[in-house]
Amino acid sequence: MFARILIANRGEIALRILRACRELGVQTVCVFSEEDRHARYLTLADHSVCIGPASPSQSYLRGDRIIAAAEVYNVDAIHPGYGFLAENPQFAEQCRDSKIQFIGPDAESMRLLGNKAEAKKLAKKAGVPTVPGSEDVIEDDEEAVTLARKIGYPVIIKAVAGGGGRGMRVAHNEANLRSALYQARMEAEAAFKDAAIYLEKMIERPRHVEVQIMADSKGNTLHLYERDCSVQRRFQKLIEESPSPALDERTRTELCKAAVRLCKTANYVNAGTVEFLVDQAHNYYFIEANTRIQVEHPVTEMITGHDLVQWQLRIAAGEELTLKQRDIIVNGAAIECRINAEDHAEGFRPCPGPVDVLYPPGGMGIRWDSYIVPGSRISPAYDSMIGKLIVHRPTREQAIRTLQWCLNELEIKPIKTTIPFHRAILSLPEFIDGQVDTGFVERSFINPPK
Amino acid sequence: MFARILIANRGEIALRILRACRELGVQTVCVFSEEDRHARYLTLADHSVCIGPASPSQSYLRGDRIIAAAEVYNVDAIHPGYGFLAENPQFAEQCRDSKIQFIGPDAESMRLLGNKAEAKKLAKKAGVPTVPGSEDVIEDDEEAVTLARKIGYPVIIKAVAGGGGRGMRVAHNEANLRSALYQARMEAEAAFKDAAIYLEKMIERPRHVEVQIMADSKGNTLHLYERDCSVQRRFQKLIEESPSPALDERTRTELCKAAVRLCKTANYVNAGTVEFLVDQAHNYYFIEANTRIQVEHPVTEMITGHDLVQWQLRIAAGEELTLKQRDIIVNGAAIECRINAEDHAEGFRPCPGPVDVLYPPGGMGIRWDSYIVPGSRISPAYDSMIGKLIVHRPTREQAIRTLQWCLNELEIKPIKTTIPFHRAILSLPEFIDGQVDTGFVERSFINPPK
Amino acid sequence: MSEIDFNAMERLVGLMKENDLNELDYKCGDLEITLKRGGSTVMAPLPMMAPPTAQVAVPTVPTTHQPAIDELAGMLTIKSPMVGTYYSSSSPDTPPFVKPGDRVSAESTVCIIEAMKVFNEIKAEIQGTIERVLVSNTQAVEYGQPLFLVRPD
Amino acid sequence: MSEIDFNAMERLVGLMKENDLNELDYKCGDLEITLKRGGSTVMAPLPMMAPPTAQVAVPTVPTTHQPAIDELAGMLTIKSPMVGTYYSSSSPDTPPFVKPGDRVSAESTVCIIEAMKVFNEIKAEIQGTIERVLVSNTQAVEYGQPLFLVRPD
Repeated sequence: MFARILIANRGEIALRILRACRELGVQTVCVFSEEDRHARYLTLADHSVCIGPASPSQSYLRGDRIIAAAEVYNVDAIHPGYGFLAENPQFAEQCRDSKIQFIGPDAESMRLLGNKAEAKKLAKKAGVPTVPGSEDVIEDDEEAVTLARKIGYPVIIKAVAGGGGRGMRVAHNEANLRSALYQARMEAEAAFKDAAIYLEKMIERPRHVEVQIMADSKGNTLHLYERDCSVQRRFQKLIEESPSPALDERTRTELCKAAVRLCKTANYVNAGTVEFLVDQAHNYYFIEANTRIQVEHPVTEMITGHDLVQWQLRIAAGEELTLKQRDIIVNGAAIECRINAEDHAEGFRPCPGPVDVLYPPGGMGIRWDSYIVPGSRISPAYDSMIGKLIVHRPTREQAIRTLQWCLNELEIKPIKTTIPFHRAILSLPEFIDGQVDTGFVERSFINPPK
Repeated sequence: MFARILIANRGEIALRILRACRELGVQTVCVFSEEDRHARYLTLADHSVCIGPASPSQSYLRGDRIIAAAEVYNVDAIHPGYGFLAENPQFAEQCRDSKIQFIGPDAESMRLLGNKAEAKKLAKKAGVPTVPGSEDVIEDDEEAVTLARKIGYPVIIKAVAGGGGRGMRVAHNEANLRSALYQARMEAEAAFKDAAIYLEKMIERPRHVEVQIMADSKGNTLHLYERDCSVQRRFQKLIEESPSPALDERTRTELCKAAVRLCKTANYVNAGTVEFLVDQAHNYYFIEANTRIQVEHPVTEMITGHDLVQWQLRIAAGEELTLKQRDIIVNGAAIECRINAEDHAEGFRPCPGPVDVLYPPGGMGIRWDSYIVPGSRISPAYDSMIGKLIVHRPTREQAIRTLQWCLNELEIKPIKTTIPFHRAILSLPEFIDGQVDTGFVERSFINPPK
Repeated sequence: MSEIDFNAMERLVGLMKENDLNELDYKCGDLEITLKRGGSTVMAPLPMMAPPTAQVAVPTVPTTHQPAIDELAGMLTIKSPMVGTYYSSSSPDTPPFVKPGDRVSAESTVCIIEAMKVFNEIKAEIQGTIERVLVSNTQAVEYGQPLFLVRPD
Repeated sequence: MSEIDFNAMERLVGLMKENDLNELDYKCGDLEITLKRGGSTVMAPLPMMAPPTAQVAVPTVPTTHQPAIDELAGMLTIKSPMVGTYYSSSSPDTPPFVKPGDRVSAESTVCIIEAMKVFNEIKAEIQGTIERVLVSNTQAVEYGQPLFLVRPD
């Protein structure tokens, strides 16, 4: 095991990594920006070192400064956490060039799996379903009609240069499609001065289900089952849980195996996540891979009992996975609520500011992962997530009840947080019944039906 | 299940019961003394009601006032927690007379198991070993010599009227014994004006090991394995853990079976604990039974995954144990440190006062059961225990490491607490090796060898 | 938390005096200290109490009744000595023991509190005029809960 | 946390007295200290620098250098612009770039900071006289760490 590592991150994930290191007996060096100088978690590190001003581009995103700190403190490895430099292959290479172990995959498999187009090709090679559609630009309407007939309606037409929904058109049948193609091209031309469009099957009311992977450098690749992150807003996850309440056993098994296949094909090492959309008929489609530890990893830790961040360190240190797939046993149900300093009633506007009062919940099966303490000041310079409330109970029903109670116990004042939003979501019959898709939050909270 | 119960206790166990009720959907009425009026946990109850001034004899020990509150709020049952009225058979009877379910055993089995002499007789009947000794007063020296030869040296001579160690003499051989009998009688006569003495085998360097029992009203009695509470001072437990680091498999099995046998013989229903001394040769001796939930119950909850307080409610509500003995599976190791507002450097003197700073620890496998919040004031009127820090990890070694780290993370200021004491204990090789007996704390901290 | 560290305060004031400081602000965690000395611009302390008048008598408050906010306005309270159910009269058919405007003496029964099937007559223990009844018939009351506001004689 | 560090307070006050400061504000994390001294004419702003003389030029301080506690006593600091290892000289055999008493101008090299095997020459960026060296050779320094105290001209 490493003697000393550097934590190249801040906030709750920095504290999470600190905790993992302590149990392993690994010393820690934590870098920080001037804005974070007085953060309490820094006092728990063996060393902490200022690397720049508040702006991430001058501190947490400055690979050179982080590696300089790593060299000064003579660390064996760097844990990048999530965000910032975690999925930056150049940084992973810089680490390697400086003879410092990067705790994550190597730059090559990060590039392979991190690039959406590359990953989609790899998925096809590994026999993992992807969202069906045109490989290239659709030049001809008849080509579109043929393809749509093959992949099935509804289909979605997207502008190649597109973004933000512009140049996007949904077609539910052939007549629809012919007019939609024309409109989409016009819109794309107007918006992007580029009329090129392509076609994809539209996944209706999909669930977001992802598979946790752990792979060592000896060729062992395991999955730790799935997480369901369908409660999201603009691709920002808000609630994550495991097991998924909507997956049947067959789909669950296939999904997990597909994720392992994909990672093996990429020669992937360390912790990673393979994300899928699952439609109402239980068809699943690979969408992307995350080559790092995820925010929502505690959900998997709770139901399997395995410490994923410790395993990240072990694998990076060259240890072999002592676990076999059959040792990964799911126990009960776990749900995580991300507590953000945001006002959900005002479009989830970030609400940085002081934390004068903080009463975290506690008791059986409760986990509160947060770096804030009374007296903390939430900085506008960084992500608004300030804590993760995780509940692990024998059944999903119990977990929901306990989570509701914990959201009453948890008080954070005077800043606004997403606590009331979570209370609202958890009491909705759609959530309780496990019937939520990725559009649910927007339909229910952002643009509720009149 | 009950619609509404009353919680006849305060502090952390009141909050613990509140949490159990919420997951079961049971409404709560919490009684409090004027001293506790501003306690934060009271805001989490459905109703809270003042029953008297600070003094326990005028509030938490006043069964009449508690039952009056229960009747006013029309509750179905009363949970007594631990301490106060929890092992008071008269109170259990008062509840029954008022047609309110007492969440605990009935008055009869409470009386049977709660009385040490009665319980010892019962143990003999159930074939459970007790500390060997004279059944009655030793009148004659030759009788003592014969008995000592039979039960084996060393033996301890105790004054019938005794207490506080006076009139107590240890004899390691027959010559010893003859002079010790004379001295003990003289001392007892001088101290208590009663020279009557009795003889017991002296258990040298015993461990305190207790077995958690759960029994329903349908005749099902289960054990949830043992807890080792050898780290204690003047019979006050300080650290509890499960599994015991010193028990061999055969002794563990026998101990657990003996505890079940004893409870079955007493027709015991609900949660209970059977306490044993275990000597260095793995002989075990029943010492007493606790007819209530114990302070240290979370240790068992963590390693078995079963919520004991919820089961207390279920059993009291007439539900049958859906668990079988084979469903009770021990997973990993759990250790609890009792955080008391005491100064261990000054003979564990209680240090009530304000809590201005409170940083509880968190993360994987950490449980913090406490009623205090920043701004709390620890009252001198009650027990000095202010929180329980419980760690559950795959191995005892990991649990100790994580606990050490958590004790660094946990800050409570400006009052003095037992946090530094726990740090010291956890780093001692005797504790790490699992070699601690009930005299260890006194030898190491109170009267350390010169 | 609320205890003043006079030792520390005295040292701070000494420090100011010796070194001719005229203002000191100290803040650390919960602790906030502001000290100012010297200068003629300091506000002249105004008398906190009303100016002395010819008025003499101040009502004596029984020691068992700690002053509550209403008592500071000259009112006393009768509090419940137990947890139970409040009854304003001895039976549904009889008038209440007391109503606003009634005079009570120490021995006057003002209500009944039922606890554990026992009906306890509650005495006023003070004398004066019932100003207001603070609870309603059959209401649950807790220990120490104010039941009546009484204007003392 | 709530204990007053009298040692620090006394040093601060001494600093004020010696340097004829009449106001001092110090804030760091939880700790906030404000000290004011002198006569009743507190409001009259006194020149922060040396009393007015025939001299005209007042050293312009680069804006990147925010006033720290020592700067209030008339000192400026040169801070490390990066994380790395501090070297006082260009090689073990050569004398340090600067020592107390040396005059530096904006372009003077005052030390080397090694970061990622690159040796970065650090310029003074201000002018004045080196009063004190705050770090020792081969010491690890962080971003923004004060390296030198400089007395401005």
